[in-house]
Amino acid sequence: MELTYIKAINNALRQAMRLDGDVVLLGEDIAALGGAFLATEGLLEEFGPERVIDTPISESLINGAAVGLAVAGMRPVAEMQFADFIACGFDELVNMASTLRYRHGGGAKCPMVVRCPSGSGVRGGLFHSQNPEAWFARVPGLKVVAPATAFDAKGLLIAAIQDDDPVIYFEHKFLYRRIKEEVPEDSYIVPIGKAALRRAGGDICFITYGSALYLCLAAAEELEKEGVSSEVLDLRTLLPLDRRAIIECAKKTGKVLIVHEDRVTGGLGGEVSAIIMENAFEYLDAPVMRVGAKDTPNAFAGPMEEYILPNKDKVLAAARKLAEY
Amino acid sequence: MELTYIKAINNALRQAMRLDGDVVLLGEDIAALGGAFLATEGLLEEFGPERVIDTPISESLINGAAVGLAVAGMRPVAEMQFADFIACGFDELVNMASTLRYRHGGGAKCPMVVRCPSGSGVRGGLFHSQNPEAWFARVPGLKVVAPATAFDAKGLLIAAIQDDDPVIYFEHKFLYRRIKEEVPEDSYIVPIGKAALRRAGGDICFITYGSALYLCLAAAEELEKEGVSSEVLDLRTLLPLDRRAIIECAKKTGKVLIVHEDRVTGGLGGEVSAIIMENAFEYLDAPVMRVGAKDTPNAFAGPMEEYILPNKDKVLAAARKLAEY
Amino acid sequence: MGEGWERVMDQDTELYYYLRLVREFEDRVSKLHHQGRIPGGVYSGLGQEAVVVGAVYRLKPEDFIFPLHRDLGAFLVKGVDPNLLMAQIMGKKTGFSGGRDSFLHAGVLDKGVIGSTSMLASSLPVACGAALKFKIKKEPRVAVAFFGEGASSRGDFHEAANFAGIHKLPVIFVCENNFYAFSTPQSMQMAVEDVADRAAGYGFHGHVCSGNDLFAVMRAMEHAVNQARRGDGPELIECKTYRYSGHSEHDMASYRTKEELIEWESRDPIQRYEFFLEKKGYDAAKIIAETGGKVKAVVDEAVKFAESSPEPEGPEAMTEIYATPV
Amino acid sequence: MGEGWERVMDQDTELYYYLRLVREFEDRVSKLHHQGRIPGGVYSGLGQEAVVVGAVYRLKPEDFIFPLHRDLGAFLVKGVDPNLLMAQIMGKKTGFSGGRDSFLHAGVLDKGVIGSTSMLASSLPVACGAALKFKIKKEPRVAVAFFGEGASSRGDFHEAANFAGIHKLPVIFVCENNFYAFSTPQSMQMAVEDVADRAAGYGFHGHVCSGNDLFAVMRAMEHAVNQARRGDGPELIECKTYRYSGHSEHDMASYRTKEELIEWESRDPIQRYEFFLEKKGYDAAKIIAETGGKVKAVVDEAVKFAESSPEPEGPEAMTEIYATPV
Ligand SMILES: Cc1ncc(C[n+]2csc(CCOP(=O)(O)OP(=O)(O)O)c2C)c(N)n1
Ligand SMILES: Cc1ncc(C[n+]2csc(CCOP(=O)(O)OP(=O)(O)O)c2C)c(N)n1
Ligand SMILES: [Mg+2]
Ligand SMILES: [Mg+2]
Repeated sequence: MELTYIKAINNALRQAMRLDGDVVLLGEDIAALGGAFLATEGLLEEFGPERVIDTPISESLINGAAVGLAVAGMRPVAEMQFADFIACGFDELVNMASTLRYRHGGGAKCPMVVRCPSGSGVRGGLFHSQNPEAWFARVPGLKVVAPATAFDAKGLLIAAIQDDDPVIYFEHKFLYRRIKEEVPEDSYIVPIGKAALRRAGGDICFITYGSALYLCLAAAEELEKEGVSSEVLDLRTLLPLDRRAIIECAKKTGKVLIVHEDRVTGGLGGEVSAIIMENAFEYLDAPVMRVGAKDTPNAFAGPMEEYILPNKDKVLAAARKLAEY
Repeated sequence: MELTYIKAINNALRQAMRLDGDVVLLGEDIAALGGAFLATEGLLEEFGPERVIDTPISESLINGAAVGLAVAGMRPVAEMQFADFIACGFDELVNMASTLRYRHGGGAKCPMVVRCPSGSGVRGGLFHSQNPEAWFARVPGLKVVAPATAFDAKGLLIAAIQDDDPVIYFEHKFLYRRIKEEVPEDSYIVPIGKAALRRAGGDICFITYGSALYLCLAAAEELEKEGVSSEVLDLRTLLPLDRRAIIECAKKTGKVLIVHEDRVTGGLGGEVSAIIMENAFEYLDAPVMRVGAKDTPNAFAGPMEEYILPNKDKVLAAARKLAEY
Repeated sequence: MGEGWERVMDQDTELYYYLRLVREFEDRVSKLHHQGRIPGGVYSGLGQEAVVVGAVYRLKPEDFIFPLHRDLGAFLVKGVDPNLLMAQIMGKKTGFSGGRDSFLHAGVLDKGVIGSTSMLASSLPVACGAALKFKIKKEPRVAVAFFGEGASSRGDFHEAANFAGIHKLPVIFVCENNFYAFSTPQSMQMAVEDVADRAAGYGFHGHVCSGNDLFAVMRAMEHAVNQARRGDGPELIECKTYRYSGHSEHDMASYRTKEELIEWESRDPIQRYEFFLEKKGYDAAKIIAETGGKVKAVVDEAVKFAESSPEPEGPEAMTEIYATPV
Repeated sequence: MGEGWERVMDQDTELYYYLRLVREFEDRVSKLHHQGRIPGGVYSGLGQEAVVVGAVYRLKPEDFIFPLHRDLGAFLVKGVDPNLLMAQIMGKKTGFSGGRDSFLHAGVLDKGVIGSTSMLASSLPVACGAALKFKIKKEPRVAVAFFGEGASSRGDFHEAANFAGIHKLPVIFVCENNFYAFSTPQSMQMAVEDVADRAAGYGFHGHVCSGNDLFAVMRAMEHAVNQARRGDGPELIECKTYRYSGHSEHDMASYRTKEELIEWESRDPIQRYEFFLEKKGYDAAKIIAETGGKVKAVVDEAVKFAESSPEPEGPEAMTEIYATPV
């Protein structure tokens, strides 16, 4: 069936809950309301209030209770109403969830998912636009995913729910209703840890994830017309990174442009660039370049947000520079 | 006078408090006890309980109250008892303090410092060993410093206190009583944003900060004997990075080894590597390499901690590889 | 507004003016949002006017307030220029944050309005810090922090209230209990009826009053502010009230009944105040009409100012990140 | 320990055995630490034995406990093998975390002991999550979470208690109020005398008892556990007690007076229990002597086991980070 990105998430939750009675949801306004973005619409009706649990405004409690549910044998899926609020429940993720198994010497596990509606481009201002993935993509014990397509949104969410480790799942608000594609009705998995080659080409390679994928694809098409053939790698999983795919891409094309919506400084691009540096230096025909948001909070006003965020033109300009290098 | 690193911190606080009646300290057990590491020893006696304020175990309150004190005109210096606990007061720093000025359109400022005893190598286990600097070195609006010497510990702390922006100050527990040097009695400043060249050389360059500086210096001496001349750049400020110094170093030597105690994945090394990639690619004679902690929580047992952490031998091995490249 | 404010009207009519101004302003913001003339999220405080007017009216210019998303009125009563407030809401260059952030996250330090983040209750520790400064410097100022009953579930409420109790800080926690947090009814937010009950656990008094009764709010505030200025510590004032609109302009509020809304509309704080004017022997009809004209003019002017204000330039986004850029 | 535990002794003497075992174990850990045979931080619970014994003794194997840094005894009473506990504390390969973390952050799932982090009170939300599972699955199990009066200042306490109240979760919050948090006296930690007073604000009962009186703790727990198993919700039990040692083995505790310590030593929970044995007509001297021998043997054996256990290998640090590594 054809589903939007947000409907694919809704569908994934429904399928996972049907398949496994231990899957429960918790978060603010997720039950009767179906969540601020309707990701959990209809699930209260199907699964009842014991499996779709409205919580108070308590992000630390939400994340901590998810750990408790998980260690006791459930598979909780927590929702942050906006990814930005994850800062209020930070400790329970980076210290409690991430080390649970380690502290128990392997004698316990922590199968939980935290869904985080993230991303800019929706005039959300400073606190409804954040891309906090890099805070988590450096914490051993966590896994971090960021689907860019409706198919991956469903497959990665089901994979995350079935995974025995804590997974932080960044879903992009901008994509919720803007993309739509054929998605299998049944349950399926997109494996955690595997990047996807969205386009093959030989001259340059875009490495990207999340909503920035579409900027890269658009730029690649434009470049095609200019006679530049480009490859687009969608990372999908941010921790652990698919190092093999990244290195292969770099070796093949010798020219890599990393694009993400998150800010450049301290964003994931630095890590990817360093991995290429360490593993494909000899193959590089040009420096690996990064395009991302400017190093400022996600300002609200239209001209500011436009100025800050990457867009097709900015990506294209960098790609041309790279191609010509 | 000759001061240890921790005494230099104590001295900086004392001098700053003498110079400016608006400087106040807050944190857990900092008053009568003088702090878990005695950083604030004697300050209650000199400045009284209205300026040296014991707080409840409330990291979010500590950081938030610092913002409130700052916006009301004071210059608070907050202490996290261990840097690890900063995760419990995360939101007040990355969202509240960092954007205060921005949200007020420049009409308010937030001059505050958060002191964080950080670092491994002291058998602190998972939660008394962390190096959380990379979480903050990606947040616009914050400044982040990490002194490696007693001289810098004092000068950077005074600079941070006098700065009109929020500064996260990472002090390294391992260095507290292990290093000692001549430190001026009077108040002085080490400018925020400026790296320090600790050693000049032409063959390879170490870029480092915090306690890892000493591993680099030791390795450099060893290499000297082997006929390799190396440069050591101590970043000192982690946000904003001294890009000029980093790039210069890379251009000069063409071979850079980044060394930090923090984990490699998602550590600051990736950002530094990417900066070099983007700005000195043509000058590189070898790939920029990184040495840091292994990608695991900071395990407790001796052999584990040793296995995880960088040490002189690991640095030396990487440096030799680089020199021979 | 107390001292420093040009008192062109006597208090009874001035209070009425503010109630109406807040309502007119809120109402207009909603309308403009629906017309697509205000971007971003808008959280109407329609129906809750007596809380913000009652809580702020008697504060001094040097007192600090910490409004949240539904406290647009607090800005106005604290003396913030309506033109600039509207410009802020529209994300214009002339707004307090110069377009950097939306709606009510901005502050105006010289009016004693400290901006919040979106993270509910995170401003309560900040209010404690400001109050601590007042205490340390022996300034007879108070910090007034607003929050909803939903925000009271966050740990920051607890850490702030606890600290305020220990140090007897001159801070007043004003809880606007409108029985819902987005779609979540109070019964799913807490197991008690009154948030105010929690104050006892922090060593200070929690007071419950009708948030739709301006005099009740003012009396509670008067007591709390005097106590705080005397150095006798904080107070929690819980104002029971109701928002007429949905959580935000996108929310149809299908989680509540029409009956409930009607019940609360019949407790309207402005109508109630109009009865008071009448009972007190004023020519109420005249005041109502005149005030209506006045506030309409003020808000018309604000909209005109804001709409004719320029958008910020893109690169301005890179300024005011730091007070002292390196 | 209730069912599943081989009951070699009758209850009166078994309780005494645990009190003594905990004390002997704590005492030995301190000594070994001073001799440099235990690395890292050590937080003695000496003087607080009646709390952990009383709170855990009647729990069932399938109940969960969430001990904190001073609750070594809780592990023992819940049935954790003393040998393995000592190995954990020494950071040996045979410890629960296999040397990965120090002291009491580890857990033993099949004994119902869930490990904490160092971040005080962060385990309270986790306990709520476990209790929520028990409720959802209609299992008559309880979650018992320990925390100090200092930890009660953290937001996590508030968020957890609030949630527990709303859902009437089968969780029991056991507050060990020993009047100090490191150097900070209770008066600088909160403005109230009893942490238990806060429970009312969450819609459940807070009970204060002497934490040095084993029977008082047991009776309070019995009531709370029965209530929780019935589905009637949480309870907060505050046990007033005192730690004889400093905060950690590095702390000389110069912030408190010798008189205060003596006062509390004269309320020693073990001596008090010995009076009880006597009053009840047991041959107390004999039980005391025999038990002393027994616990010494157990702890000797634990030390022997732990010291002869291997250190973990360095590379093992890279294992058990994930259940399913990618
Ligand atoms: C920490 C945090 N979590 C969630 C949200 C999303 N959110 C915005 S307003 C709101 C409801 C607030 O309810 P309440 O505090 O009662 O205030 P009201 O809107 O009723 O005035 C929620 C959940 C937020 N802003 N901050
Ligand atoms: C979030 C957090 N902040 C600070 C600390 C450092 N710390 C460890 S124990 C302690 C005192 C704890 O006091 P209390 O909760 O009363 O327990 P007690 O030690 O008295 O048993 C402190 C401040 C910590 N572990 N976690
Ligand atoms: Mg509300
Ligand atoms: Mg205590």
